[in-house]
Amino acid sequence: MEWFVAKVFAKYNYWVFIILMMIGLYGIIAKNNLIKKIIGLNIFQTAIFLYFISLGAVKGGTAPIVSEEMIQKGYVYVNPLPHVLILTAIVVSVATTAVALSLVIRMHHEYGSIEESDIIEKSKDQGMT
Amino acid sequence: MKESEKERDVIIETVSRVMVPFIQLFALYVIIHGTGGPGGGFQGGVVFASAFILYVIAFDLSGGRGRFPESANTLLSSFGLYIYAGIGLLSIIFTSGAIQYLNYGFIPFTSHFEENRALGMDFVEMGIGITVMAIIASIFFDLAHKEEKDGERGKEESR
Amino acid sequence: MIYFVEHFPVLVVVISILSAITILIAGWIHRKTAWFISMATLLGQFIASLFILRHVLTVGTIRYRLGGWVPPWGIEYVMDALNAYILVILLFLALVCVIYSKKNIEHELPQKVVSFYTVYQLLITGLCGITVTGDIFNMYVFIEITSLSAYTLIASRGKIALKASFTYLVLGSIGACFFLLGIGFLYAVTGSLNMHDLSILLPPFYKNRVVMAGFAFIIVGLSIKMALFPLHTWLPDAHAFAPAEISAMLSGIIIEVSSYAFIRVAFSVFTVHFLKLLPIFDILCWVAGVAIIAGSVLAITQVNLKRMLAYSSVANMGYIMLAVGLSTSVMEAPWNGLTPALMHILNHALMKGCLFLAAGAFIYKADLWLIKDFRGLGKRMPYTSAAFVLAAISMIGVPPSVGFVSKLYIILAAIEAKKIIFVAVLLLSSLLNLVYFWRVIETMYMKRAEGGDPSHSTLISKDEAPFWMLAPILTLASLCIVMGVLWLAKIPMPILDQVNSLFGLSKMP
Amino acid sequence: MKNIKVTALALITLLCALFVYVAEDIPVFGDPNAAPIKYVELFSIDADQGDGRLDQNLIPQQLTKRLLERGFPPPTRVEKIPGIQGEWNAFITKEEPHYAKEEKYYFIKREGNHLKVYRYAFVVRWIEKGLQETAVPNMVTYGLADYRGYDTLGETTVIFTAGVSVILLLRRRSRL
Repeated sequence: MEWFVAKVFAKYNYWVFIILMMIGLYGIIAKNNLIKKIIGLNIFQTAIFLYFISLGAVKGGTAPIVSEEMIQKGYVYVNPLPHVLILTAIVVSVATTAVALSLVIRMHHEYGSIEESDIIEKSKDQGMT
Repeated sequence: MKESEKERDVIIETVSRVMVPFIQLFALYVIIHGTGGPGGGFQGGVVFASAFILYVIAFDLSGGRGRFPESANTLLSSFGLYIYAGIGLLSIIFTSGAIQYLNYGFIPFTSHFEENRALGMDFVEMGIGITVMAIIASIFFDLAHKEEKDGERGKEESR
Repeated sequence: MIYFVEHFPVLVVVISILSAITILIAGWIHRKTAWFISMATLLGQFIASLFILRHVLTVGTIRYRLGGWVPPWGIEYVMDALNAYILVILLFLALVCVIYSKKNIEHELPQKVVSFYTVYQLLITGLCGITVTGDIFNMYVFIEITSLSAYTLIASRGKIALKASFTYLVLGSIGACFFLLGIGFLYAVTGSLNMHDLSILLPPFYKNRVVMAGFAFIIVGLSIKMALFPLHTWLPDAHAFAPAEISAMLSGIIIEVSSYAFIRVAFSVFTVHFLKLLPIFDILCWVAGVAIIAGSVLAITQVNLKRMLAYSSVANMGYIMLAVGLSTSVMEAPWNGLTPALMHILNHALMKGCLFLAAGAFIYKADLWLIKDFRGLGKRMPYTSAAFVLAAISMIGVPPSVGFVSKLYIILAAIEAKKIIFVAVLLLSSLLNLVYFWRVIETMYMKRAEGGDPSHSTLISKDEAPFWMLAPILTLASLCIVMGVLWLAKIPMPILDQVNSLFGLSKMP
Repeated sequence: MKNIKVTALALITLLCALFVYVAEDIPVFGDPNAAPIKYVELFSIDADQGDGRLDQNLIPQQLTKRLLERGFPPPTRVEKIPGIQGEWNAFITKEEPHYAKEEKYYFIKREGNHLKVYRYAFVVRWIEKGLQETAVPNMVTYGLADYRGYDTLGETTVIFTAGVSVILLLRRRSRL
């Protein structure tokens, strides 16, 4: 029991991050539907954001906004750096999703389907030219 | 025409008509307040774009496009990035090459060094806000453009 | 006191961003301006990169603190000989491709010229950003700019390119996420993001599992980006169906810059001591060996010229990674350390650039994709075909071409490292190169044009590509030979020696 | 289709095994003294070499030597942390226009016979001095727009790239 608390429960963010990441990876690889693949990608990225934000956590820390009152009371702040990094990474994720969705829309116009196997089937003869 | 066939819901239309200016005001608040409290350019920009998205969902796409024409969209999306990259360049120009890029303190907005930094950051946040607002709206309009069902995918973008 | 040249690394990136925005606005007013702005910017950037190279070689490493903050607190740009060398190659090929694209893009994407050049300029921004940065998270951001613009440019021709681009997007995003996760692992242990800072903080943690996993994730992420053999699946379609200049950029620069990022992370962040601790580079050598053989064999089976060249790129990434893998065990000048790898980065950019641009010219003029349709092309487009042949024999490794020089250096390095098996691999791959390029050359020159009647072959009229396309192809083709002679005369060697002494890979103290 | 699922599960198992292997060394989240938020340990030296000197605010030579060997900047001044026995801050000089010429960089602590040398995480300066240096109270904003402003320029460029990409891919009958 001691071991369980020390090894597993103390790092439960880490385990949640792994589970989310694996769900995302499974979605990316195994799903046939392109939109589902994109959703898998988003879950995958979110898992990494979760890991970073967990890194920034400090027990009893408050939001990283300084004020005179807080300095006098001696508050502890959470680490602002992961927030900065993840704000950037979230934007990247949004941008990737936008490009991916527009590719899927184009493919839907082109092939009339968003199932990967259908698209491979229909584009087989185009591969030669 | 598709638009006339579309079921009009008076409650949604009225509520969103009332909500849109408030959302935009809140977005401006988030952008301007980004240096003093929770908030920032990116968050504010996305909130601002969500007002357009709400408008499009409640009314129709062409109406939303009419409110935010393509030319204005292109201009604004470039303008925000111009502000950011240009502010950084100003510090090199004002000190004729003695100070590094993005060193806002040496841009003479005011006589006070730290104030200059804060003002530089304000401008940068505004630049980010403008770009993000224009780009998110543009992405939404483009994704929603073809068919009605494409609009659903566009919604994901607004997150 | 800052030299003005020290502003150039950051200006190269910022001017590129500003130029991308300007293209969008100016293109809104008049479409023709897009090409001129892009071309002028790239010319300026290229000249700036030459100044940077001269400054780095004569004065020393440039350390530029963005925003004035001293490194661990802010972002730093570091320009040493390695960066400057890669930056010059990258901007040279970008300039050549943009000159080429004037006619080609008007032909292929007549409606989308402005947004094409905007995204192209953003691609250059991202590549320059990866190259000049000294901060590992900053590198991630620029890798994403590069990848996003590359996905779009690949997909710009529509049809099957969309599928290729989507595959690349999914794999590339996974790669970038792995890279980000690796950064997160390193950050969790050291609390720093600056590359130099990480390299001095990490040594006590080399046995730490988190650091090892972080290294593994970064390496796997970058391997996806640079299409190392088992992770190359996105590459052939993406290279084959993109517009010609984008294929040339992808093959010649984008995957090479990823391999630069690999070298930078492996040697600047983790240093040689870490690499010698684990058998990482032995594994890398074997993976690269498999990549060389597999890429060459798969290239033989292709009927589409651009797909064949794409698989050849897989093999060539194998060469570069083999040279990197051998680098820690070879100390004997002049083929010590990273010299063969960096040499092949330049050589591959020249050769593959030339081949892809020539293939693009065939498509532009006659819509020829398949190798079997190339009959009589030697008479119809004599200059383009000649350039293609020149680059092809360079790929095979006929002296004194560039391909010969880099293969020679890798073989000598392999002999010194006592890994004779890789000598055999390289010789076999040269043979396979000969097989698949000879097939093309034979069809172009030896086989008669359709109809089979010998008298018809004289009737083929000369139909050469326009000057703006021909000039870049011929420039690259002639550079394939000129650079080979320069390498043999060891003229650019001081740059590479400086790189080796920087990473502690040469005998000299 | 089945093949792909099997491949996916195999890959996931492999990665899970790697993550479980790594879990041992992952620092516990929420620790206020962890490397990202507070300091990272560099090395330890014998206490009798320089304990007395440190109390007189002098730097032991061995410390400087070891730091220079590792490639760190040399400390210029040592200051006792008021109220605590056996803990010191060491400072380095830096060249930043308009800001203080020296900065808190190393943390030295006596533990038994040893002096442990730590380096402060760079976030410490952000948290402690950000308000004075930038006149902005929101740490995330000054981290985003000032200390790491260049990342944010990249971020804005990324979103701009996405916008133009969508225009290139989807918009028809446009002047762009």
